[in-house]
Amino acid sequence: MLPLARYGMALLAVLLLPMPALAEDSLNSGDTAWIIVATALVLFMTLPGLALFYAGLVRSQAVLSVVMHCVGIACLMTILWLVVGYSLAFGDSAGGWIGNLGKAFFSGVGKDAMRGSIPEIVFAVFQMTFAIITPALIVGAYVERIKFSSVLIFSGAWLLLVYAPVCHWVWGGGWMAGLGVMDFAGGIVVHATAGISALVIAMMLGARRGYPEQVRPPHNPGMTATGAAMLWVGWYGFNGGSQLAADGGAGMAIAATHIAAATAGMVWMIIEWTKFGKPSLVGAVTGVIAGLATVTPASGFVGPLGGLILGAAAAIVCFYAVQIVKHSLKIDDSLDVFAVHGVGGILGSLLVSFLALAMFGGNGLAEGQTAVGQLGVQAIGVGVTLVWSAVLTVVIVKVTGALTGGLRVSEDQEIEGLDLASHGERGYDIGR
Amino acid sequence: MLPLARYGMALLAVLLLPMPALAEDSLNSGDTAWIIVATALVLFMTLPGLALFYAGLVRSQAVLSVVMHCVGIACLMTILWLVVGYSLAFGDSAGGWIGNLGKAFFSGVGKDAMRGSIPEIVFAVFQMTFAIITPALIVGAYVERIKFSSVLIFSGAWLLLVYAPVCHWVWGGGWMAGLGVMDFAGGIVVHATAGISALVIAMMLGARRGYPEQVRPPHNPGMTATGAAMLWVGWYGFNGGSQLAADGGAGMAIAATHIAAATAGMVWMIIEWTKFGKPSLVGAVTGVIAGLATVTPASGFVGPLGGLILGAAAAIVCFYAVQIVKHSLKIDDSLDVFAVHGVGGILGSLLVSFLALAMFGGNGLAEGQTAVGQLGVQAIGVGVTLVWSAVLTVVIVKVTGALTGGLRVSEDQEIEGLDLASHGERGYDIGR
Amino acid sequence: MLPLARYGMALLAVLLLPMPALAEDSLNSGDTAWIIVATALVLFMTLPGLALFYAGLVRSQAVLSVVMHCVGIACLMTILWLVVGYSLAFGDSAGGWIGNLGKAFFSGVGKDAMRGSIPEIVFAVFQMTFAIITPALIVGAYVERIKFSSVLIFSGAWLLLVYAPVCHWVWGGGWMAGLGVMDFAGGIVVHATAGISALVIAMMLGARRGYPEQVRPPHNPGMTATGAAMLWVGWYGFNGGSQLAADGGAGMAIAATHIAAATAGMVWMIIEWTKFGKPSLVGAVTGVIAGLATVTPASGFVGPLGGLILGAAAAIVCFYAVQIVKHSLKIDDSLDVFAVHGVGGILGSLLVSFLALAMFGGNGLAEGQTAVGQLGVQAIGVGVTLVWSAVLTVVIVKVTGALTGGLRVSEDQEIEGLDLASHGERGYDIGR
Amino acid sequence: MKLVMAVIKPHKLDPVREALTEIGVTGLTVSEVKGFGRQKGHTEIYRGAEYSVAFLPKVKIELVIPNDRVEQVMEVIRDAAETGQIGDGKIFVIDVERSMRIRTGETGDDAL
Amino acid sequence: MKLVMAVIKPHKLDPVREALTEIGVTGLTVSEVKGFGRQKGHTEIYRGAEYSVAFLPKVKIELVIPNDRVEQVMEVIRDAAETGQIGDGKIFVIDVERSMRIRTGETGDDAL
Amino acid sequence: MKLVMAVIKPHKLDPVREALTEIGVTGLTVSEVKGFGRQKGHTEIYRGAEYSVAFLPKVKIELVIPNDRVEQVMEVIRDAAETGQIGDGKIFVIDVERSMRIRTGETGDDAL
Ligand SMILES: Nc1ncnc2c1ncn2[C@@H]1O[C@H](COP(=O)(O)OP(=O)(O)O)[C@@H](O)[C@H]1O
Ligand SMILES: Nc1ncnc2c1ncn2[C@@H]1O[C@H](COP(=O)(O)OP(=O)(O)O)[C@@H](O)[C@H]1O
Ligand SMILES: Nc1ncnc2c1ncn2[C@@H]1O[C@H](COP(=O)(O)OP(=O)(O)O)[C@@H](O)[C@H]1O
Repeated sequence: MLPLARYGMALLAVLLLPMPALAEDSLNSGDTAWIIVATALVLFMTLPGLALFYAGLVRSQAVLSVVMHCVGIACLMTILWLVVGYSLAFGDSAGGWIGNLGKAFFSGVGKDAMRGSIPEIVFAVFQMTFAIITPALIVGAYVERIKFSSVLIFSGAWLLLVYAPVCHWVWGGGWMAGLGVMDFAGGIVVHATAGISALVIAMMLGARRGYPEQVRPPHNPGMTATGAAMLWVGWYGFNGGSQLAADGGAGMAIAATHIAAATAGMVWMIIEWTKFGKPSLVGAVTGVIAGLATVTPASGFVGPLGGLILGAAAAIVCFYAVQIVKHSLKIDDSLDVFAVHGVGGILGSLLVSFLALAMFGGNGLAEGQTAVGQLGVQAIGVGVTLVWSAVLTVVIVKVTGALTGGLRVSEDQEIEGLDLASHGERGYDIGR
Repeated sequence: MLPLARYGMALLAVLLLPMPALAEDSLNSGDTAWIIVATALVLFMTLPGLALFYAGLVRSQAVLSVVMHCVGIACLMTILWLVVGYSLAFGDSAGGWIGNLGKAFFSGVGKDAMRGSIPEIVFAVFQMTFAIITPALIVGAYVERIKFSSVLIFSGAWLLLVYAPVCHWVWGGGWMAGLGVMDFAGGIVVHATAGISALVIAMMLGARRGYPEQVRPPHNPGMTATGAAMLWVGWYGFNGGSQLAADGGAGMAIAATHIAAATAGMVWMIIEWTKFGKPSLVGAVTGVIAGLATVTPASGFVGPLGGLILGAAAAIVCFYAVQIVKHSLKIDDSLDVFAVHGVGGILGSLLVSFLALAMFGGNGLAEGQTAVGQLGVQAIGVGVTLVWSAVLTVVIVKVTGALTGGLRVSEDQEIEGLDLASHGERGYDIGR
Repeated sequence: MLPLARYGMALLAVLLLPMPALAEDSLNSGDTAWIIVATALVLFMTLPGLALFYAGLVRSQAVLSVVMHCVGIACLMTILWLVVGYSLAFGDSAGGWIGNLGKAFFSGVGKDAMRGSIPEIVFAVFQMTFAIITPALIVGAYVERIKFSSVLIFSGAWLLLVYAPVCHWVWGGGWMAGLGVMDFAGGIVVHATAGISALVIAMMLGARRGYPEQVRPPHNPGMTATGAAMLWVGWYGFNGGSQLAADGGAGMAIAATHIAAATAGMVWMIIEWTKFGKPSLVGAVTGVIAGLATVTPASGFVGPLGGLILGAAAAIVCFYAVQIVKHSLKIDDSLDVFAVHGVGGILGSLLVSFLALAMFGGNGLAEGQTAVGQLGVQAIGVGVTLVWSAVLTVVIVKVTGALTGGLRVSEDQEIEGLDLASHGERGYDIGR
Repeated sequence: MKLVMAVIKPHKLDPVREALTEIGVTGLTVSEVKGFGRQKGHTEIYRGAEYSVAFLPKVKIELVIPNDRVEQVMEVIRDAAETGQIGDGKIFVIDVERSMRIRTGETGDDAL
Repeated sequence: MKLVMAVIKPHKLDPVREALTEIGVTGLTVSEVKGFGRQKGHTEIYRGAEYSVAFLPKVKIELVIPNDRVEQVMEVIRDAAETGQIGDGKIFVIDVERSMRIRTGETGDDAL
Repeated sequence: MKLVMAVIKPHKLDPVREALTEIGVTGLTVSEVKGFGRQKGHTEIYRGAEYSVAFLPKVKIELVIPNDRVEQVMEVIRDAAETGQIGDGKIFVIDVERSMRIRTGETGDDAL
């Protein structure tokens, strides 16, 4: 089969996915086995992966609060996704803008309903894990100073108002899908939405007390690296699972993913080594995560070489993005959510236009589409998503602030640390 | 297919499972792939999942001993399961009470022996991981004060005298299976047996020194949450794997499991928030585990709504069960094994009678069975299991005590902490 | 089918594997699902598994450096494997000694290329994870005193000069495969190569400052046990995945693997209990890892009984090997890479000659081969590998030393600890 | 004023604090320390290598009190901290020339 | 020479150190300690069980200075460490008879 | 009696302890502390943000000894702890008025 034809079919498949199961769909147990496991892997990315990745980066008096944010989000998003989120994202489309409520409470998603070659319930839970990790990514923007009640309200509203619509546009048969926007596993849907929203909430919330001089360094880089390693492993499920089948396409997505992660890690190390004289562990794993975020939208469309290029680009661009947000914009997006995830996701969403070409070992673009033409499509997808996410985030933050009497804890509580102040617990009670 | 008919077939399948592989069984590689992975996931639940979950809850001078208990149990149960345990549970039934020794040393379980659509060796190892985690659950009852030799002897005897028979009754084609007791993944076989035995051994062993005033708070709640997250992920394999196939049934079991976990975590947070003013991380993840234990017996029989209800019920009932055991019964079941696992497992085993009904989105009961009728069957199953487990545990504890010169370490050793006293190691040697 | 015939076919399959995909190969989604997951499991073994296993054993001032070694190796080996390593190992054979460059940059390994029943890209990435963990095993030999630049250069050269050739000889259709050397998942390719090279580099590098009197004990045995548990779980993918199919063979490999791990852990505990009066957690999990290394070459050829025997042998032999290296040879192979991995891998590679016999429940040897005959074949395979690895390691160490101005950091840096000295970070910043 | 500095066994910290509170002591400062004395440390064996840990975990209490309370405080600490076994620890008394409460600037006995 | 020993709130360590550096203090030693005083500890609730934590995290600063600087050092510490809220801590002054710099063997005020 | 308080480099703890044991010292107490002095701390860079860590890890040794041993003990500590490089630390001597062994109630030099 020609690359173009193959890509055309893939696109076709994407467009068909949101439809109700077709009569001829029959269960493929291998595909089902893989997507069930991929679901477990993506849950594993948030809990404990992301939780540890973020928790190691804060000071020791807030380690538990970060984990708690992730647990709280996982619990609440699950319920919201069941009740209405899945339906908004993947229900029958209302004009390409949002799904209807036909699938609320997973109605119609019984054991026997199919979606392609896998049970729709498996697809719904796979997507649920995406709906968990995306708002959890934003946690990195507001650590050490936010009320737990604000976290829950903000995240819940954000899921329904930002994530679900954008997810519908791109993956749920909405207008971006119609336009031909390429986003294999969430450069736009996951990383761009979360990244820009993180930047906005960080600005609105204000910096941590004493920022930047008196902020403590990461209290446990080994914990951060452990979480990053789990994210790396789990990302096989995130990107490879987005193929919704256990085949060469999934294999290639994983190959590109892994190679991008490794390359970005290596390049970030080299940059630090050159600039600061020493490569740091926190830097290396930040590079890995940047590579993973960047390859995400492209993973199913590119080959190993594409992974290599995406990884290198990710490290270079995200490294400088971190510097710019911190030193030029002076925004306390505390754990660099925008600079790493947002910028990475956007970068990958744009670069895929070229790297999907057969000359880079990719699957090719849709028939008749050129790289530049695709770049325009991608730019529209990214641009609209950024604007939508930013505007809605402003609104949600305002409303949340009104509901919870301000998003921030008191200065005393911030000094004491969120662990004790908000949760009544201490992270470490280690006697000798 | 009608729900009832489907359930009938499922029941039939359950009844047929213990039989030798049927001639027409042929390998399904997708099902096999899933159960192999599910096996890995259940092992992951114990090591490092449960080990970390428990180890974070004790004081820092006993952190290693808890991990050691889990490692020791994993090693010894493996050997016992190979030698005789599997055969006792899944060998040909001697009158519905116990399996014969025909499968001792996995005899007859070669590469080509089948069990349904998967190799029997895969089934045997999958069940082995259940035989590891069940006695390991009891560890939470006796931390910080028991001899390691007592742990090994107690657990080994318990596997053969409590777990293997009950497993045979329910899953091995024994009398409970004949009666129509529903236990998809171990509400009775795993959680009820371990939970009540934990309560009994905690009573017989006596409380920790200084309990309750001078006991130390959890030394590392982040470790506990990490373990809980791993348990959550691994539970996909525990419940979803119990379907023994990669299909919509497995998908639905996982959906219900995940939703119950999240709901229970959320509800537990709300209860603590209301009662104590602050939701704690230890509380939230305890809720998650309670939800998981509760949905276990029901997971393959109920729908997403069933998961939601089970999760909410789990949090409420188990929360108060913890209070009652601690404050009213004043039993130092140190890490709340009975109140969380035991009560959860029992609760789920009873509620399944209703929630399996089609009106709650479940698969329906066996033909001709009513919810109340099923409740009676379940009550018998639970009741007999509790009595059997409790009585046998008393006997095993007595004998173990006689063999090891008392189950408890000396007071000096308890003060020093089991890490140094029993294993000659220290948990943390962190210089600045 | 007779055991012998089956084995003959397995051997045939091994010999055929390096060939380009045969025309009749068609995708099996179940097999593919399993190997994708196995790949994730093997990556998980290194990151975070091995990183934590090793990092817990060093002093707290070097915890991050050990993790960094593993991350750096994972990144660099990935790139090298893509560029040339895979092709050297699995490209068309140049006279049985090394693969040609036909597969450099994964050329020809598109989404549709097959290898048996799975896409070749999946096979290539699966093997990539082996190429990561093998040089990472050597980390244990040189902790707390080596330059990071030396780690990268040494590991990269070692991958291409030691690992890739030996991998080709055994699994890539090279001369050892022709000779009938049995190595299911890497007793020779992985553990013997890494083990002996670890011993050599430890000798050349010299002992840690203050060794043996003033070396600090493991700073965090719980971290080590967590890593060991992850290794145990991941090893299902390592050994079970080496079957390249989701079938009874994979199931049996996992059964043998699990049983060997558990038995070795148990026996190591008993030895320590007898000799030192207390069984330690570090000892128990060391036993588990020794069992896993030892069963690796045999896993797909033996039955459960074979696993039991291999586990017991592993614990006894490796336990004394540790003593000998430390106390008789006085080599500071700091984390016992040779004594545990090297000796274990060699032991298993020899014992498989007997334990693969049908009388021990194994698959039998190749037609016409006797156990003693096979032992000779195995001894040749092991012997040549040890010599090749040792000699090349000497050369690589010398060259690396020349390039990086000596492998060791300065004494001051060693005292300060590699975390700060080489990476500018501290492992723990825990306030009260 | 006098500084009473006591090195005691870690699990005696709570009893000592309670006993001191009962006699009206309103402040003290605690450090986790490692002690070396007649009571010997222990040996840890990891994979056959012996590590001798010379130091034992102890807790150091420091409290500054008016001169006339020294006798009583020493008594109370001793009673609460004694187990009769080796390693129970020591009490030392050192003269303090000045003191100040940071919050109020009070000095002398008023600062305690 | 005098030993000034101050117990302060942990987040005041950096300001205190900076203030002392400004007046020319060249050395001090810091310990993480737990304090018990008028400011009370807190209660932690895990699964319904209450754990009362009597002690609060504090930082202890020790610096040895020439006699004539005592007044000024006390002042500076107080200014930098004061929040006006309970739990701000104490400053104690103790006489030091001898001192020595290990590196050079210098003694007395020269050793500081 | 005198309290000898020495701040030294962490890796010198074992040599110092051994040297003191050799001259018959039977007890001492050790704390992990952070030091600020002529030897400067370091800067850590995480993702481009600089964190300056002003303090260095040091170990504080406290031992109470009879008056006549002060000279010797200072000597021995200095010999064992000296590297000749900046940051080697200090030794201070403070007068101790009373002492008591908790186990036996012995006081004075007998308590040491
Ligand atoms: N001379 C001393 N100076 C300072 N601390 C001491 C001294 N002697 C003992 N200690 C401290 O007191 C602790 C208990 O002393 P030890 O000699 O073991 O038992 P005992 O107090 O029962 O005689 C030691 O671990 C050490 O911390
Ligand atoms: N008499 C004392 N001796 C030693 N340390 C003391 C004494 N009194 C107070 N402290 C230390 O000072 C800290 C603050 O004292 P506290 O009474 O809480 O507040 P304040 O200093 O504002 O009166 C305590 O936590 C304790 O560490
Ligand atoms: N005046 C002082 N009071 C208390 N501790 C001091 C004083 N000066 C130095 N120290 C301690 O001694 C350590 C070493 O001092 P430093 O000035 O760095 O080097 P040196 O002792 O070689 O001159 C410091 O880190 C600090 O802990």
